[in-house]
Order: sequence, then C-alpha cells, then structure tokens
Amino acid sequence: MQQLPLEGIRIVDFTAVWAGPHVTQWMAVMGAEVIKIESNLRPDMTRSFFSNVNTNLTMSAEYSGLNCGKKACTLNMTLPKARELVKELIKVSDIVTENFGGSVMDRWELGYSDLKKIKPDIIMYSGSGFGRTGPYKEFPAYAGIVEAFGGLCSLNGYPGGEPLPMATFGYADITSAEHGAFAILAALHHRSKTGEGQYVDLSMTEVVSCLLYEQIMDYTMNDRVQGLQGNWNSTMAPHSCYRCQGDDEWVAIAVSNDEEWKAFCYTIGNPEWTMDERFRDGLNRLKNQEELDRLIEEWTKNHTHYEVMEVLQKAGVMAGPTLKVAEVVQDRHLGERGFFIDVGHPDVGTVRFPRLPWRLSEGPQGNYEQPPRLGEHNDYVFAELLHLSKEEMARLQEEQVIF
Amino acid sequence: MLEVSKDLEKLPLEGIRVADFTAVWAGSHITQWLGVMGAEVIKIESNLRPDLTRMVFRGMSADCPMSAVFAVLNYGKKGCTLNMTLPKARELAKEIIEVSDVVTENFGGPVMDRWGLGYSDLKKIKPDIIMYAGSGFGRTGPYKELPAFAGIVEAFSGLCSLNAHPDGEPLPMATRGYSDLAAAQHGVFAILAALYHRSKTGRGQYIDLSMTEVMAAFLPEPIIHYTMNGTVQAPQGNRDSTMAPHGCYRCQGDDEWVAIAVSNDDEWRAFCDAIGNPEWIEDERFHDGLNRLKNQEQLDSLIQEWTKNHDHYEVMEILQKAGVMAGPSFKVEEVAQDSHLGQRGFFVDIDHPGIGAVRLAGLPWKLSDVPLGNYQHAPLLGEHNDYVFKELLKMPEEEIARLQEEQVIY
Amino acid sequence: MSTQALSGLKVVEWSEFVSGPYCGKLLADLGAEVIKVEKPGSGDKSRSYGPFPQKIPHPEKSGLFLYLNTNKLGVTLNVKSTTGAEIFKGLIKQADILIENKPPREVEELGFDYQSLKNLNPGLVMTSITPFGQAGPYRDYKSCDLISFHMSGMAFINPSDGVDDIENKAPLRGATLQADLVAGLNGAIATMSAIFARQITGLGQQVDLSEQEALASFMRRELGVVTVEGIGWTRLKGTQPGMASDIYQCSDGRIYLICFHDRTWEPWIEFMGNPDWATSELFADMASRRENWDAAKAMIEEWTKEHSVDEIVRTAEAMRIPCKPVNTAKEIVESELLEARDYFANVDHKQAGKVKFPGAPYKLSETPWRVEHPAPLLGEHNEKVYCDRLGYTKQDLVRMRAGEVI
Amino acid sequence: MTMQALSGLKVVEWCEFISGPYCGKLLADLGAEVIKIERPGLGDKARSHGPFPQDIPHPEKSGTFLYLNTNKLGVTLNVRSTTGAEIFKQLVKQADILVENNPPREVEELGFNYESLKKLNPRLVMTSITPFGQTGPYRDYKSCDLISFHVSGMAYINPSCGVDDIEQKPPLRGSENQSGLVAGLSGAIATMSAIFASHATGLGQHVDISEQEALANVMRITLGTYALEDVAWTRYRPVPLSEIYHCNDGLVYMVLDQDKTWLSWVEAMGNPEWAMSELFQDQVSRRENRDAGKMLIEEWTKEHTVDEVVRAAEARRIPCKAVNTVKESFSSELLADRGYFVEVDHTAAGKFQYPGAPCKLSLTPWRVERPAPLLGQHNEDVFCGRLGYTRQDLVTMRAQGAI
Repeated sequence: MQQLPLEGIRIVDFTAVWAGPHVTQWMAVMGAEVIKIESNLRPDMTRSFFSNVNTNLTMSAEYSGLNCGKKACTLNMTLPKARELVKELIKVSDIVTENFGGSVMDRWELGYSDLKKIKPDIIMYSGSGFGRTGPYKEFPAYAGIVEAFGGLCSLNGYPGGEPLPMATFGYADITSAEHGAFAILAALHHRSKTGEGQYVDLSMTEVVSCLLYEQIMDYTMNDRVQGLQGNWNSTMAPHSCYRCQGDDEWVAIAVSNDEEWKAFCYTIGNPEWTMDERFRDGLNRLKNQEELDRLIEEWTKNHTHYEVMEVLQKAGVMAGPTLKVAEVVQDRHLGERGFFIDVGHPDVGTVRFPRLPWRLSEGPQGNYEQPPRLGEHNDYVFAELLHLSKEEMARLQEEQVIF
Repeated sequence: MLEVSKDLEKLPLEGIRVADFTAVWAGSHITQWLGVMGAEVIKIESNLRPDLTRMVFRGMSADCPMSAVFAVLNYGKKGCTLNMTLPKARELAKEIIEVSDVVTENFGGPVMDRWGLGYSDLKKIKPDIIMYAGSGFGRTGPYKELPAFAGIVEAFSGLCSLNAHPDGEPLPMATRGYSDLAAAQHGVFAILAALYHRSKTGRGQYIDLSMTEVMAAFLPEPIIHYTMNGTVQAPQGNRDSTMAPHGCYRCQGDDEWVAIAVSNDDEWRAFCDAIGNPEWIEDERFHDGLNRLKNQEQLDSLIQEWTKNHDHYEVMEILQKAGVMAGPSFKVEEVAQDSHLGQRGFFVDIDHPGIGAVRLAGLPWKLSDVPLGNYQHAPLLGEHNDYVFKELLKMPEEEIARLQEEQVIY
Repeated sequence: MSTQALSGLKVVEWSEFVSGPYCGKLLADLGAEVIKVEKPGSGDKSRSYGPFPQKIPHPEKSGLFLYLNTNKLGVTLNVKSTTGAEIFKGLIKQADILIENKPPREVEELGFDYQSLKNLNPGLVMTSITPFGQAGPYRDYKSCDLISFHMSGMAFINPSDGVDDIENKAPLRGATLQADLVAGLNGAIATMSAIFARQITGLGQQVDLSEQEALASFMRRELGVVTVEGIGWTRLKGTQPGMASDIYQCSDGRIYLICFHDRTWEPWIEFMGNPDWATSELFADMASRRENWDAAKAMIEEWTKEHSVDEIVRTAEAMRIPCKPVNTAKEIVESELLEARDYFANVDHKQAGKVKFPGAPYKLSETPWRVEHPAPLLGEHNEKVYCDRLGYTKQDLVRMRAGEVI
Repeated sequence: MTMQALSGLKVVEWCEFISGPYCGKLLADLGAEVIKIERPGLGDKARSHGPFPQDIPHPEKSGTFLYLNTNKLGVTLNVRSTTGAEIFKQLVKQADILVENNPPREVEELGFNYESLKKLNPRLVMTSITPFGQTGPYRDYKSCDLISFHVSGMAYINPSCGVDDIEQKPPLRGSENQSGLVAGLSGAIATMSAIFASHATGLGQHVDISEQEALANVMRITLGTYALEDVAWTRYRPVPLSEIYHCNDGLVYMVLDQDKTWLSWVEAMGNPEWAMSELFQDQVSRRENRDAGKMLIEEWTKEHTVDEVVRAAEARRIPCKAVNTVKESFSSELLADRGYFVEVDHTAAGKFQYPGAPCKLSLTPWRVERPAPLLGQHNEDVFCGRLGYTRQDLVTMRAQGAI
C-alpha cells in the first residue's frame, strides 16, 4: 500500500495563521493536494511572525510548522480576474477552506451558495472564533481571546491565583483545527457514499466548550463554578509537580489509590508514611496535601526528574518529568517512536519537525514535503491545472492578478 | 469429643420457662432448641397421649424406654404427665402456664381452644404470655382443621415437584420431616423475636406458624420465577441452570458418590489440569460455560470416567486443593464418622437411662463464649413430675398422690 | 410506624448470595435495622442471579435479590481499601450484630476476625455463616448448595422412595438453595440466642455456623437411628423405618397420601370400596403392611389412577386421611389457602416494578411482619449512612466513588 | 431519521474514561454506530468520576460519562472470560473500527493485539489510544492527565505569562482532561484517514496514538521555533503585549501583537506620551519592554470596566474579550444565539444542558439521537439481536460474570 489515504483529494486553501493552516496541514500529510492561496499583498502572516530567522516572506518557524506538504500559489483576490481564476480552480477541487476574520468569502462571491453553483458537491469549511452566524460573526479572534471568553483561562492557573493564558499560543487554534479536520473527513465520507457536499461552520469558542465539558456539566448540574486546580486534582493526592535536582527541573507525580500510595512510600524509602494518620488514605491525603507536597519535594529535589520517573514507574506509580521544549525534542521515547521527522528547508537545510501524532501500521507515514515558498507552485496551478498558456500567465502577472 | 456442659449458668435463655404441649417432630424440635439454649422446657404428655415418637423406632424391642427419634428430638427438656381430658388436669396446666413465659403447641386442630387454653384464655391468666401454635396450614384459613404431615406439606407446597431428577417425577424428600424441622426453626426464631420484644416492652403475643408457608419461603427462586414470568421451573436434580459441570458422580467402591461443581472458566481450567485432562480446556464442546451447559450429558459421563477410579474423599482432596468445589455424598454413617464434624464437636454424647451413652447430633452452631448448651437426656415419661408439681406448683405430697390416683397426673 | 419485635437492633450485613442475606432478612423483616454492605460495582452476587423479568439480566431486577433483601439499607463499600476498612470499622462500632459469610481466611487477612472486631465493640455479636465453619480440616474448602447438600448426608438418602432403579441413580440434591437457606435460618436463631446471652453478660460473641452441620442436623432422626440403633440407612427402597407415605398417580395428577396407620388405613380402604385385596391378611396390621407395602402401593395406585386428584383429596380429607395434591410453584402461588392467609407480599420496587414473593411463614399478633421498604438499589443509602450516620461530606462521597471505595 | 455523515460505520469501543470515549463520541455524534463495551459491575471508570447532581455519586449520573457517551450503544462484557472473549471477537468481526485505550501489554496478553484481530477481520481499523503509544521505552508506563500534560512539554511553558514570581512556581497543568480529549480527537482523525485508506486498499490497519505526542503536537509551533530558531520557550519567556489585563471590575484578554492593533489601542487610550516613546515603537522593542508596557496599559484599563475596554477595543477591531468562567460563557448571548447547548433527557440522570457540536455540518447535522447508555442497556439488542444468543444465555452469562 503506497497510496496515502487522501490521495486524489484537492483542497483550495484560503486559510492563514494557525487555526486554518493546521486543518490543511493534517489533510496534506494524509495525502490531499492542498493549494494555498496567498499573494504578496496578503501573505500568510505567519511567514513573518516573530521570526528571528528572516522576514523575507519565505519561511518562519511558525509557518514551517504548519505548512508541510502543501503547494502555494499567489492570487491578488482584490481583482475580479483573480476570483475568476479561483473559481476555475475550485471547479477542479473537492474542498475549500477559509478562516477569515469576517465574511470575506461572501464579499468575494465565494460563499458556499456561490460555490455550490459552480461545483455542486463542494465541501466548504469555515473556521472562526465565534462562528459564521450569531452576534460576533464579524469579530476577529485569536486563540487567547477565545480561551479567555470560553472559560479556559479561568481554569488555567495556580490554586487561589488568577486566570492565566494557556501555555502555547494557539491551543484553541490547534484543537479547533483538529475538530475541523475531523468534520471535513466526515463530510468527505458522506460524499463518498452519496455524492453530496456540504458546508462546515466551526466556532473555536464552541470547541473550547467541548473541551471544558466537565466544568460545564458541573455548572448545568450543580450551578457550581469550579475554581483553579493547578496541578492538583479533586480526587487524587499526591497529584502535583515537584522540584527536582538541577536548574528548574520538575517532575509530575500522581497517586490514584491506596495500593499505589503504599508502593510510593516504600519506593522513596518512607514506609512509615503509610501508617501516618495524615496520609493513611485518599481522603486524609487530600486534606493534608500541601504538607504532603512539601514532604515529597524533600525527596524529589535530590533526584533528577528522569530518575524519579524510572524509580516510580518501576513501582507502578504514575510519574513523568516536566519536559522542557529541548527535552521533548531529545526525549528517547519520542525519538524511538519517530515522532520527529527531518524536513527539507530551503533556507536552513533540514530541520526537525514533529510529525502528526499518530502511526499507521501500513504504508507511508504521510506527506512531509518542505513547506512552499510564496507562489512556489504557480506554474503547476495555472499551467497544469488551469491550462493557461505561458503568455496568458505572463500577462496576468503583469496585471498583478497572479501576484 | 466435647463434654456436655451441665453448667446452665450462662446459657442465653436461662430463666425462661416453656410449657410445651408439642409432640412428634415439628413441635419437639422447637422446644429442643429452646431447651439447649437454656430455657426450662416442661414437656406435657400423658400415658394416654405420649409423644408418638416414643414409639417410632425399629429394631429396638418395644420395652426399650427410649426410641432414637425421641431421644434426638427431646434432649434438654423436662417431662411431666397430665391427663388433659380431665378438667383438674387443665387447672394444673394453667398453673404451670402462670409460672411460664412461653406456651407451645402443634395439635392437628384447635385442641387448645377446646381445652379452654386458647391464647385469649391464657392472656387472662398470664397477660404477657407468648403462645406459639405450629400447624401444617396455619391456624386460620380453609385448612385450619386439617391434620398435616411433613410429606403432605412438602407435596402441597411444591417441594416434591422440585425434588426430582432432571425432568423426572416428583419424589418424597430425603428425610421424612424436612419441612417439620424447617418449620420448627422458623418457629424458634419467631419465639426468640417475641421474647426480645417482651424484654423491651413487657408485652407477649401469639405466633401462628404454617409449615406450608415455611416451605414457600424456602422456594423463593421457583416461586418468583412463576410470579415474575409465569414460568414453572423444571426440577434440576443435581444440575444447575448456570453451572456445568454441576453433578454427582459415581466413585470407586460400593455406591460411593462425589458432588462436583464448577462455577466459572478459571475453575474449569483448574479442574481439567487437576484431573489430568488439560486438553479439555481447548475442547470446543467445553471451552466455555455456555458450551459446557449445552454438552453436559457428555461432560458428565466423561467426568465419571475419572471419578469412578477414585475414592470420594480422594476426589474432594484433589479438587479442593486446586480450588474446585467438590465433596463426597456422605452416607449417614459417614456423616457420623466424618473427621471434620467430629473435630468441630457437632455430635454430643448423652448418657441415656436404659441405653447408656449415645452419640447424638447437637445443634448446628458454636457460640464462642457460651457453654455448649443444655444436653440433658430426653425425659422419660413423667420423669420430672416431682419437680413440676412439688417444687414448681408447691403441691403437698398427699395431693400429688391423690391426683395420681385420680389419673390426673397420669 | 409501631415498633416491631426487633426494632432497635442494629445489624451490619457483610454477606453475599443467600445464606447470610437470608439471616439478615429474617432480622430485618421483624424490625431490625440491617445495613447491607455490597462491593462497589456488581454488588451482591445474587444481583447477577435470576430470576429476571423476561429473563433479561439487570442488577436491580433479580427476583432472588429482591426477595432476600427487603427492609434493608444498602451501601456500597470496598472493605479492601484503606478508607473502606475505616468505614467498615465505623459501622461495626455502632452495630449490635455483624452477619458475614465470607471465607474465614479472607476475613482474617482483612483483620475483621472476631478477636479484632471485639476490641472495637465488645458488645458485638458476630455471626459467621460459612460452608464448613470457622475450624476443622474443611474450613477453607469451597462449596455451594450442591456440595453442602451432599456433604450433609441429605443427598445420599434422597429421594426416600419412588424410584425403581434407584441403585443406578445418583444421590439427589433436592430443591435448589436449601443448604443456603437452612444455614441462614440457623444463623438467625443462633444470633438471637447470642443477643439474649448479651442481655445477661453484656458481652457479645462470635456465632460460628456451618452450612454442612445446619443441614446435617435435619437428619437428626436418621443420625439418631444410626448412632443409637446402629442401622445403616440408604435411599434404597424398603429399608426405611417409620411411617410409609407415598406419592400416587391419579387420573389427572399426583397426590401425596398417608394411609399406613390403622387410623387412616381403615377409612381409606372403605373409601376405595373395601376391595378384596385390602381385606387380606397381608395388610391386616401395621407390621404386615410394612412387609407388603410395595404390593399395597401398587394396588392403591391402580385405584387412584381411576380417580381425579380433586375427588380423592376432598373425600380423604373429609375422613381426616392426610392427603394433598403434589403441587408445583404455580399451584402453590394460586392456592386458595395462601390467598386466604394473605401470605404473599406484593412489593413495588423502583426499577423492577411490582414483584410478588413469599411473606413471613409466621404471624406475630403483636408485632406483625411487614415490608417497610423494598430491597435497596445498589448503594441507595450511601448518603444516608455515610453522611448522616458517619459524618462524611458529599464531597467525600464523590472522592470515595472516584477511588472506587464506595 | 435522515442519514448522517458517518451512518453505516460500525464501531466497537473498548475504552474507559476520556481519550477513547471522546474518539468514539466524535464518531457516534456524526452517525457511526458505536457499541461501547464496559466491564460488568463498575463499568466505565468515568461513571465513578463526577460531576454528579447534588454531589451524590451514582453510576448513571456522572456528568463526565453522560457527555462522553451520547449516541452510543452500551453492553457489558468481561473480555477476560472465555465467553466474553468469544463475544468480543464476534463483535470485532462485524466492525469497521475498533477503538481501544487499554494498556498495550494487557491487550497482547488477551490476544486482542492488531496482528491477531486482523486475522478475524482484515478490513478492521484498530485505533489504540494510550499514554505513550504502542512502541518505545515508555510504552508500559502508567499515566494520567497530569503526567501526560507534563511529559508533553506543555506544562513547562504554561502559563505563557501573567505571574510575577514565575521562577518560584512549578510548571502548570492546564485545565483538566485536555490530554485525554486531544488524544481522542487525534484518534478520530487518524481513524477516518485509515477508513479512507481502506476504501482504496480494502484493508484495515492499526492506528497507534500516543497521548504524549497528541499534546506535543499542539506545541508544533513552539517545537518549530526551537527547531528553526533555536529558541526554547519557557513559562517566563518574554512575549508581546497579548495577555490578560486587570480592569476595575474584572479581567480582559487583549491581543496587541501587531503595529496596527497597537496603534489603534494607543489611540483608544487617548495617545498617552509613554506610548509614543521608542520603547514601544515596533514589535521587537515592545516585546523587550513588555513589563513596562503591560503596567502602563493596566494603569488605564484599571480605570475602566471590562465592558468599556472590550467595547473600545472591538470598535477598533482589536481582538479583546472578557476573561470568563464557564458560567459566563455558558450564559453568553453568543452561544445562546448559535443554539450551541443541547438539552439531553436521560432516564436516570434527568434533563441537563450538554455542550453541543464542536462544528456545524449543513447537510448532515450533528445531533443527539440517544443519551449515554445505562450500564448494559443494550446487552439484549446486541447479544440476542445481533449475535443470536438467547435470553437464557444472557442469564447464564450474567451469573458467570461474563456480561
């Protein structure tokens, strides 16, 4: 089996920044032909995002991490002719994706109702912060905004502290993108059975609510608003993150029942704790967890975080180091599993990027071609796909339609 | 062998006196429990109406003072004789009742009422009396006048219909009197509950026990099968609706048998390994509970191929060591000799006038801190007349003599 | 609600299936407060054991469970967890009685043996109901209804009669669950006796009850005859001492008839119209009848086959000859007798709906038996018991559930 | 009942708690037939996990379970019993997809590893979702939300800002349950891709999802930055002025990362002098002087209400929203207008509002056909109706603990 799952599927991709490109990133890796529509007037802004490398509109880390295996062409969508060409392109495509800050596609007369006319079985995906209907449909949105509005920040923080922004910019972007990718695959599945296309309207805010189902169910059931838990857990103790030997090294440890607790105490050489009134059972450990955490750290701080994991896991106790970004890249487990892949890069040679997080038992692991430069595939798109003549292409470039 | 304790000081029912009009099995067994637990049971008979079981025996000559059946159902009691057909005797009975806590009877009909000893009468002379009436069909309802024997009740209550080989005909129960004893024990429990209530409230009451209802209570599964789904369970014999193997298999020797039950797949594997047929584990016919049930005929015959080369104790040891349920189908004499029951002191030795030391079944439980119980030999007819009439009723010698002449005490 | 006979007795029932629960039921039905401790998840084994409505298994609809657990409070508790053990001890401290039917070794390993528990509560009566008791070589052997029935000796003499080629038939386990029920019943009696002992001494004690013995003691007559008269006893025909009574085939069913004694023999042959055979020497007195009882039975059955169950039973009873039809569960449930005695209880259960099952086999005039509430749902009273009784918070409940402690 | 996107897909879900069940839910909510296998007795671990109405634990009233298992059929099965294993294989034979999240070693011991199951059903797509995947040194390690979050590297860079003495604070596990949800989501996508692959090849395959990777994938930008620019983020990294600001009655999250938004916000504040200084003239300098910038901006926001700030910002199309708790987001006009929350009526638990569709499909809408199953609710449908066992068999199997 050499074929990739989505081979033969073509996507016209208007998305930019994070949430959108991550959707088509999944599709591309799975074998779909993703044609990224940009222009020098409106390049994907991540090409230039906080990049120390270059601002020459080729590639930043941000961009590279989300655009492997895609093709790129440039069209100045402000011009009617460009929109004509896009329609031609869409006619020979299966999916259109966009994540503009407002109803840009409609203004370009590329809304779903328009596209249906030229390609009845088209599948159109719209990703937005608040949905393509409703009071906020015209608002721009960033992950952080959605995380704050959706309640995620109010649950990200230290007990008794304040709401904090999530670890990595774009948590809501990427989780939304993956829900979007799944929805598109479902729509494709439906089309493969019935020949019908459809419109997919994804709201990041709603994705975040899905991710907070527990707190939401608690609110709808008990009218309760859960506070910040930090590394703690309402039913387990110990359940936290402890300082280790070395500079800013940490390990996470969780004990889910009394058997694990006994194993834990013996392993770290404090069997007497199993008899200690304060920690004798789960309820007492929860009542006294601050003290417990302090005592545990007395032990962890004399060991490296990897040591702690090995010792405790051998005893059947859950533990894992808090990996730093560099450690993630060097982690022997991820390494052996081949989570990382070396991707060719026109500027920096090859770089090590994370693959998408799954392994298929058969066949190739996906299309991880290097990310395209701006307009890199104009020839392919306009000549091969739309059969434009050299002259015509030259003219369109002069007219800055292809630009 | 446990020594019989003569020490009643700390027996649970010390101080409770029972005027006992019961006879035969169902009744006698009740007061036997009470007696062993320390109650003073005064069994009221007469030469005109001795307890039937005094005569029910075989092999022993008629002049033997004691039948085995009587001996094993009446130890721990006192015996006196009153000819209840005479008004004077009933007077005396009332006097006995006045100084008693419990009255027990199991006549074939409302005899006590006819004697003026019904609950309403007794309440007048002893307001907090607890009266127990045991009968086959209850003291109310359409059959209240009918005599009943265990077998009749077992047949009527549905027990016989389930005491049968799979899909075979209904059969009479092993021991004549199964329902007698089951009823008796429910009766004992009811009396103890009533005594407990009296100890808190000072109030007595009337207990009406029906053997038929006892048996119904002992057939919850078949009865609920019917009340829930309207289905009548077929008799299963040694089989079970959810377990296989689950049967009784012939062993080496003359009419020797062992019972084996396998309740899940783990036990099945252990079983196959233990009897040296591991290949059965893979055998399609037996590889899980459902299949074993479907093919249990075959399975049983195969298992018997193995058991019949072993002695039944052997089979138990082998299988139990492997964690599989198994036990010999003991013969009565094997029960009497079983080392386990022996070591637990299930049997008690009782020194019997006219017979000597006999070994009888005790009551089936041990209390950690109380002497074994009152196992005085079963009373001879009227053996305790003196105690009852002289000590209890404080009657002068002369009067007692007179009443004996008048065949009141008789 | 008037007080019942056993009102005020606090019982903890740590038991599964039939023996322990029947013991607890007897106490609960007469007013004792029984807190039933079930393992989280599947709960009491009898919940997995039919009968079920429409034969669709459902943990809250097992007829056996519903019957055996009326009037009890139900809590879930994993006594193997540290917290669970704590709670268990908390319950024991407040209890008069503990009923358990666990393997003795398991109880000791958990540290819940009597010696340990009595330190927590010297007044505790601990009733242990196990197949072979707390001591002796079989103590740790496994058993079930079948095994106990056979090891009690009951099976070997069963049936007492009625099978021609009995030599080729295996000894017979009677109706199901008898071993368990008898053990539970004896446990209840023994428990009460210990309660009375406590009224004298103020101290509790352990009741050690063996299922094997409980059943064996039903054979006290046979055992007596064997030990006293040294007569071997088998289920083989003709060797049975005592009164002959039999099942006879009628035109439309079976009857159980006792017409052996003179008192019943005369009226019976009169009822049969004094056939010649009956007047012969062979059947003149009890002794000769016993000798020739097979013949007599055969002749009697020839006659009964010609008549209906109804006519025979009606006339026989009029003559006070013990005689009843051989019924199935169906007929006993439908019988006018139990109808008239108002015997069956109709209990409405939240999930199983209305279920009809046996009531109490005895009627107490002052403190009548009654169903205060149906069998508990699994863990139905966790909050009532743990929060109200032992002072845990609801949040504790949530945590204990997450830890699969309750 | 109209056709749904995944109608016709037969899924067996042999999963507990969150990761696998969320994968199954995504499939079930779009019409796949998901038969959920639970162990007899306690059932899915989620049943023991709150929230519960009035905090009274009840296996049929767990908010977590109710949400994660809508639209599924529920059966009980002890796959360790011979009968149970038999039935399990029959279910797998009839299935397109098996989703499982059991410890790999356990699965192998039971003989339910992919190599064995594919012999029974070559078309089977088997999706395994585990903390560390099917290979590698950590394969058999235990984990939970806390551990996975930390070993993914997410915790170490969390929070992204907002705490002054962050060096003293341990790395932070974000809002609960994210590890399981992200892993389940990745599983659903990978599963669909395998289904497409099987369209072409007619063969199934094994999908190997690692929770650790699924979360690390969310950091792909961070990892890309490290790979390309050798910048390893920490939780106390300097970031531009996109963060949470105090107002006089609450918090807002505002994104001021671009010149455009920065300038219009400065204008909104009434062009204070400090904002004109070269300290804030471009993105780079603004990042360097983040702390000063934040302080100065907050001086202004602290004088205003959340409402004023949000309105002022949005009027200028500056991304900005209040930092909500789930209560506020639940009650927001937005989600009401989008008809996002759905009321589900469950026989045991009663009526509650659940989070709805993560995205709207125009032709084959997401919907709740049936609430989460009661434990073993569909034993009869599936075992009798589907596999031909009799009711008496059910009674026997229950007594033997097989179902």
